[in-house]
Formats: sequence, C-alpha cells, structure tokens
Amino acid sequence: MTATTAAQRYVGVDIQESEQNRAVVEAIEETNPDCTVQHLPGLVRIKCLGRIVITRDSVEEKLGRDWETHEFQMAIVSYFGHIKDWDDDEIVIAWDH
Amino acid sequence: MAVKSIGTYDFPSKSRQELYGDDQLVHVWFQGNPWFCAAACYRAPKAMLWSDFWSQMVVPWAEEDPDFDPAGAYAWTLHGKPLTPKDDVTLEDLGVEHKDVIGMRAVTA
Amino acid sequence: MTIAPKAPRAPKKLSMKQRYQVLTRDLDWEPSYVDPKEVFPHTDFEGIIIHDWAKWEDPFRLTVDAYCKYQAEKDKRLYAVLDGFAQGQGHLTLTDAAYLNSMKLFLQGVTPLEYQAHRNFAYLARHLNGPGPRFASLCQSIDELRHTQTEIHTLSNYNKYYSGFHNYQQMHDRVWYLSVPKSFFDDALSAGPFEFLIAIGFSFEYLLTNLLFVPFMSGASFNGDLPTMTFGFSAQSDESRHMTLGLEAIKFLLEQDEANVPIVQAWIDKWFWRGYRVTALIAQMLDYMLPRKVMSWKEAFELYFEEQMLKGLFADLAFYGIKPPRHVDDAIAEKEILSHQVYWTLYQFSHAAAFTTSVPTEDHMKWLSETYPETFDKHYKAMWDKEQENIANGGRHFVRGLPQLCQVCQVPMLFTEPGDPTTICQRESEFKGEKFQTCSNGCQWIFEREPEKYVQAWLPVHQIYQGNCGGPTVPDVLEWYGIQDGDNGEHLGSVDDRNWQDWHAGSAPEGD
Amino acid sequence: MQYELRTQVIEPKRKTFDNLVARYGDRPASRYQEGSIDIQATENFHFRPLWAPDKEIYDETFSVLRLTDPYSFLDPRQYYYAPYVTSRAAMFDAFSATLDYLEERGMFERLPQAWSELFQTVVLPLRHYESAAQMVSCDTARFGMGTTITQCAAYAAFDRVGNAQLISRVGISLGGGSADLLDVAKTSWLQDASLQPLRRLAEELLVERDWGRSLVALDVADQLLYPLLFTHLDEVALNGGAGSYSLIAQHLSKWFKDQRRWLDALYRAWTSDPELGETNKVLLAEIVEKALASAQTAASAVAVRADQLVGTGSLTAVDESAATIREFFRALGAPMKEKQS
Repeated sequence: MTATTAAQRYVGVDIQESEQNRAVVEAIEETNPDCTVQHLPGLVRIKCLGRIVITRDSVEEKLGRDWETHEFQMAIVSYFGHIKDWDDDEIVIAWDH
Repeated sequence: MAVKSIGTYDFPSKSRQELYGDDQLVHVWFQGNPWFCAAACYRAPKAMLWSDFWSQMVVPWAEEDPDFDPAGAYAWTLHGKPLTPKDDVTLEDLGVEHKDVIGMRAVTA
Repeated sequence: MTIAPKAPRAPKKLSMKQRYQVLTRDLDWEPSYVDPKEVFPHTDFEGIIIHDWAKWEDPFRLTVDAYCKYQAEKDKRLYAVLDGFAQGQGHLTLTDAAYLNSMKLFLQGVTPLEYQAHRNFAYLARHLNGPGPRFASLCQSIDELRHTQTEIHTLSNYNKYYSGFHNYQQMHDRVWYLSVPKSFFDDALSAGPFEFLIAIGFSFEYLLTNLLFVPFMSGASFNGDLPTMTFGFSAQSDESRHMTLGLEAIKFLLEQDEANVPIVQAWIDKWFWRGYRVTALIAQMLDYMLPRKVMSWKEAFELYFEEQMLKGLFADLAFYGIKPPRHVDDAIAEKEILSHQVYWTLYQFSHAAAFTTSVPTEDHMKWLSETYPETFDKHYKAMWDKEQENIANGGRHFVRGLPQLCQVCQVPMLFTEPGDPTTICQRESEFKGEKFQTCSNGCQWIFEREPEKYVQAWLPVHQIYQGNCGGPTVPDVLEWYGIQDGDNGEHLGSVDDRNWQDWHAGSAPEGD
Repeated sequence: MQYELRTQVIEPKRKTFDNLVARYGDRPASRYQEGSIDIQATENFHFRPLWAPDKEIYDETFSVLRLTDPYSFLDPRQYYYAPYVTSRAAMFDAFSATLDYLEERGMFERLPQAWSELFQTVVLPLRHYESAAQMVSCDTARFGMGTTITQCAAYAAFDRVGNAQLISRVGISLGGGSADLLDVAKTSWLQDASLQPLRRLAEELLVERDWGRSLVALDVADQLLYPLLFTHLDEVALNGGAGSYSLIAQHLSKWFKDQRRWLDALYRAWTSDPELGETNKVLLAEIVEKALASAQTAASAVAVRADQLVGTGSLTAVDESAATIREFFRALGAPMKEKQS
C-alpha cells in the first residue's frame, strides 16, 4: 500500500436529497470550499480531501433557525472517513493517520 | 489451528457419510461446459454400478443441455487422476468416496 | 420541522461531551459482592487484551432522550410515506413487477439479518465490559429491530399484491440460497463478542455497508419504489452511527494491545471474505434484477470498496500494522465476472427459489456489453443466445438436480479460478477423514482455520438428501419451503407478470 | 411517470404473511403482529456458540421458564419500534418540561433539606441500579425465546438507561448544573450501609445466567422499590411540602406502570401455558420467594433510611408490596408460602 497522509485521502458524506436538507448541503459547501458535490438518485454526495466540517453556526444561518448537531442524523445517509468529533458546535469527518 | 471456545467444542459433521446409510454423496463436475453453473451433487448407493449411475443420474441431469450427447466420448477424472469407468463396476470399486468430485469433460475429435 | 430544540440555557451547562460522559459512562462500578470476572464471562476466551475500557471513544454522544426524539421523528416521516403509497396504489408506478424480485430477495435474505444483528447487539450490550460500547451496542440493537420492522412494514404492502414475500421467515430458515446469508450471520452470532464486533460491527457495517445498501436504495429510487428508498435512507441514517461504532471498535482493540493486532487482522481477513461472498447476491441484483439500472456492480465495487475502503480506510489502518484483507485481490479480479456468474446460477435454479428470472432483454444485453466490455460478450452472451434458442425450441433452462455447495459460504460452487473465468474453482480439504469442498482460496482458508466450526454447517443440498426437507422430490421440497405457484421460475407469464399486464391494460403510458 | 387517475380497484391477493394467516386466520394483521410474531429464527442453526457449545444460537434452555409457544405471550402495549420510541419521546418531553419548570422556579433550592438529602443519598444512587437493570434486560433481549418477549426486554433495557439518565439529570439540576452530586451518589452506592443490600442484589443479578430467573428477580426488586420511592414517598412528599419530589416521582411511577403491563402479561402467559403452566407455577414460586428474601432486605434498608430522613411508613410500604407480590403470584396459581419466614 502506498503511503498517503490523512490529508491526501478523500472523506465524504452522503445526504438525503430533500427540501429540508438543502440548507445543510449549502452550509457544508460554504464551510468546505474545496469540496465536490455530486447528485445521485435520492442523495447528494459531498467529498473533500482530508476533512469535512459541518458547523452549527453555518447550518443555522442557512436554515434561519436553531439547529443542534444531533439533528444532522436526520440528514446523513452514509459517510466515509472517520467521525472524529461530534460536539455541540461542529461535526468533523477526517481520517486519523 | 483450532477454534477458541469456552469448553469443549467438538461436533460431528452434519454431512458425514453415516447419515446416508449405504449411500454416499457424489459430485459430477461437467468441465468445459458453462451451461451448468456448478457441479451436480447426487446421493448414490456405494454399490451402484457405473452404468446405472450414468444412465439414471448423470444423463437425466446433463441432457437438459440441448447440446449434450449421451453417446459422446468423455474423459473422466477422480482425485486429480484420470478415471476409467467401467459399466459393471460399482462406484465404490471405482474408488469413489463420500463427497468425491468426479470430473467429466467432452472429448472433442 | 417541529422538533427544533431550544437554545441552550446560558449558564452552567455541561457540554455535549461532558453530559454524555455523566449520563452514560459513569454508571458503572466495580462489583465487590461477586467476582467481577463472572459478570463478564465472555471477554477472555478470544485472546483479546483490554487494559482500559475507559479509553473507548464514542463520538456520537447521543443520550436516550435525544435518541427517542429523532428516531420518533424519522419513523413518523417514514410511516407517512408508507401509508400514502399504499393508499394511492403506488405499487402500480414501479418500473415493472420484475423489479420486486430484488425486494423479495431483500425481505427473505436481508431483513432476517437485521433481526439477528438486533439480538446480538443486545448480547454486546450485556457482555462488553465497558459502559460506552455497551450503550452504543444497545442503541444499535434497537436500531436493528427498527430496520427489521420498517422493512417488513414497507414490503408488507407489496406482499398483498405480489408473490414471493408471503413466507420469508420460514424461507430464511429453510431455502437453499438463503442459507448463504443465514449461515453468514449464524457464524457471527456463534462467535465471541469481540469477533462479532469485528465481523458485523466493522466488516459488515463499515467495510461493506455502503456496497450493500446504498446501491439497493438508489435502485429503489430509480425504479419508482419510494417506500423502499425512504426506509433505506432512513435506516442508513442509523447506519452512520453503526459505522462509527464499528470503526471505533477496531481502533480501540488495536490501540489497547499490540497482541490484538494479529487476532484482529485474521478476523478482518475472514469477515471480509465472508461478507464479500454474501454481496454476490447484490452484484447480480444491480446488473440483472433492476429494470432501470443505477450503476453496475463493477462501478459500485470500485467506488464503495476500492476507492473508499482500500484507498481510504486501509491506508488509515496501516498505522496500526493492519493490512488490506487477505484474498482481496481475488475479489478485485472477480468484479467483471461476478454478477454474470451469479445471475446465470439463479436463473437456472429459479424453479426452486422464491423469485423469478428471465433472459435479459436485447437492450439489457447491450447495456451489459457496454458496461462489461472485457467480459460479457466474451464469456456470457453466448450462453444467453443459446438459451434464447433453447426457449424458441420449447425449452427453459432449469437444472434437473442439485448443485454442489461450498462448505463455508454455501453458495453453489459456481465461482471460477482467479484469472480464468472458464474453469470452476474447486478446493478440497480433509478433516477427520471427511472431504470438504470450498469455492475459493478465501473460503478454503476460512474452513481450515476453524474446521470444527464449519463441519457443523447445515448445507441445504446435503440435508435434502438426508430426507430432512419434506421429501425426496423437488415438489416435496418446495412445499416444505413454503413456495407457492407464482413465487418461482420464469418471470414472463408468471402470476406477477400476468397481474401486472392486467392492471396496466388500457392505461396507455403517458410519457416516461 | 404516469399521471392518469386510476379508477380501477385492485383487490389484494393476500391479506398478510402466511404465518399470521396460520395463527389468526385469513385477515389483515396489525403492524405489531407483522413486526413481532415468528420473527426469531427457529430451526436449522448452522453453528453452536463458541461461548456455550451446549446451546443452539437461540435455545429455550437458556432459561428454566419456558412457553410451549413463545408467541402465546403478546405485549399488551403492542409496542413495535415506532410506537415505542414515540411514546418515549413524549415521556422525555414531559420530563424535560418538569425539569425546566423546577429549574426556572428554583424549586430544587426550595426543597426541604431532608428531601434534598433523600434525593442525594437514596434516589441518585439508583442510577447504578438502573444500569444493572439494563444489563439484566439485555440478557433477556439476547437469550430470551421468541421475539415478543425479547422485544419487550430490549425496550426495557433502553428504558433503564433512560431512567438512569433521567435520575442523573435530576442530580445535575440539583447540583446547580454540575455533576458533583453524582460523584457523591456513586460513593453512597458503593459505601452507604443503607444501599449495600441493594448493591449486592444488583451484582448477584449480573452473575445469574438464566435470563428468566434474573428477569423475575429484578422485577421483584422493582416491585418493592418503585412503589416505595415513587408512590409511597410521593404521597409523603406532597404532605411534607416537597412538591418537586412529587413532580419528578410521577415520571418514574408512570414508567413503572407501563413496564408492569408486559411483565404481568408474561407471568400470565407462563402460568397459563397449556403444557408447561404447572411447571412454571412451581418455578415462579421458588424464584419469587428467593428473590423476595433479598429484595425485601434491600428495600427495607432503603426504607429505613427514607424514614430517618423524611417520614414514616416506608417499612410498612415495603411489607405491603411484598404481600401484594405474593398475592399476585398466588392468584396465578403459584404455590407461594403462606407467610414470610
């Protein structure tokens, strides 16, 4: 296996395509400007080199209401990478090594 | 290596020969013929004559292939070696054991 | 959305992490009235060494109240979709009745696995020493029950109109092709708690989950099956928690003691191959059973396995000295042939199955040729051409006999030698004087590692010949399976096909 | 996509799954039935468990308490997952509303000292008891026979963590937002004389390998503790100016009522089994008597402490509950002893 660092490998998250989740997708795009967004049947795949961060502030801004990070569970279909952190303010998906 | 378990872990095979009485399981693998996705498995008496095994078991299975020729020439293998079946010899005497795989291949001229 | 929570009270609030710690992790104490070892009697025998259960990290930090709130909301949405679809005769807007073959396979083959997972995550929720992993396991246990039930409730509506769904539990316990998934999970349930964690928590729920489920759900979405898509995506949102548990589990074991590394590696090797063999059913479903294709098996495998897992995950695990699964190269080498071989097998044995099959249409074959340029025309098209001729002459390829099965994966011995798609792979091992055949290097390696286990396999073909499956003839066995007329055989002209034609007669499609 | 209006009425070909037709006749089945009956695998298990080679993966001999047909037991609440979580979401909503109210009005600070101490030294340590109860319930969820029983146990297991968390949240509120009181409560659980018989009981449940025995023994302990703490003391609290204790207690006593429904139904199923009923009655009498002995010791120690702190009648309440339990099982035909020895 060729040695790569965590920053050189993609992580990603699949989000169910729906009216309610659009704001979440937009927020992720804005927080992670280098990500690529792909639309598949029924879902949106966002991937990014190294890490993806979902912040409470950015989602709340797009939604125009309060949003707690637990609510992300209503949107997520799958992911690849490692959920390194899931706290009040942000969710981080990244590889460790 | 052996399994790791709490207590003795030793069970008889659920397919062992004694469960079939005087019979045994025999596989026929029609090599080079993709029509049949896998080898066939039969339950056959150890004392069954090859001719009966052929006409009562192998042919009814193989003739479902429209290109099968029951009168054709076939090369046989058992235990990785060529096998020369004889009509009046029993499976047991041909050396066929429980769960053996008999290879069968059409010989093209 | 009515479940927006209140803003946090400003003063004195514990963070999510602290709150989780207090509400979940702090509940344990060291027993003194009984021997602590007797409280957890199953965590020693596998050889795994844990120095400190407190090192377990659980990023989800979900508490019971939040869990119930979000899960209730998810189910409210899901059941609303199910009710609406049923009331509006939504099944008529599927692409075709044949689409439901994939869902029949799902209910018969996958739903009972969700249930098995439910029961055994309850076992972990009892038998792991750490409160963190116990709570995560308990959440997963009831999630898996949710999946079992939402799948049954989703497909219950199709059961009212279509064949093949009506007796799925009994079929799972009895029918030959369903012994593949059943024996896979029985293998995991009969293992110790750590092996189960790696087998299902990691290998199944992380390594292979996207490959297994995402194509299914996208397929449903593409073929007008809104309820399945909805339950699927809804279940997947739980799955992301399960993936985290699986990944956390492996990292935890690897970090606890170096001696765990070879044990974990062997489990990864075993369970990758075990799981991969079960995905053979998904491969044919993607390439053959879906009337409208989403993606090919090859694409799915490359994306969800090679790209995400080999290039992503295993590069990460290399840090611990973990290598990609043994025999992974054999799996990669099969990606352009697997689905064709498996569907060809199901096609010729579908008279003894609770789904129907058909020769691919001309358009479908064109798609297969284009999607599999290296293999389809070369190896498989000729067989379908021959079968079409056979049908024209009044035949239909149903094998008159029973197939040889692999002792480990229990799939008919249909797989071919690595690098040679024309020669069936036959491996043989001997244990206590008895011969045991396996379909591949992977299955042979698994057998030889634990022969004491695999000699117990309840192989359907062998059981039929022992007289344990209703009787000696095919009709006897089918009756014992609970298969009714219309469940099995050729799709064209089948009960479902005829009903479908009747229901759509006179309603000319208006655009597509 | 087709948009034409379909006027055709399509008659269903089937009303439900075959197993339900065989059990209940050819009529539509409920979601509870479809999601619960006959779901557990019953035959042709492939491998014996490495940790119990003498057992099958699902095996009725995991307990001495058995049913001829496991599905003769049905959950009277008809919980499958969706109604279960929906009901619990509502319970937690109600609890959060109570807690918010108590916090907003500073009710915990106004609590009489004795009641505050009761919370700290008696109620808060029970989060550990609930944690043990979760594990006992998980044993049934895995090793029990038949989905209708194991499903109830799985939800009960989740409820017990829920109860532990609910109690913990009371502790955090009582501690003004910090977890300090929970640490104190843990020390009480480990050291206070009044709690040691209960801790011993909890630990002994964790080494009982027969899920039926541990489930019944846990329930016997619950049947002494819950009425004592959340019904009897609730009354005392209302009379003693400790309204906030009552407001908290109602949630736990409501839960316990819900929990009783499936357990009482299970006792009825065990004792009315056409073939095993008589055996089960004898077994239940033996298990309940033994469980009562240690549960009464444990609950009485708690009761004595409660009486020291806030009032009277707790010991009597425990004795009354014990008598009620005996009466309940006697009514089911279990040969209970006439009087406690």
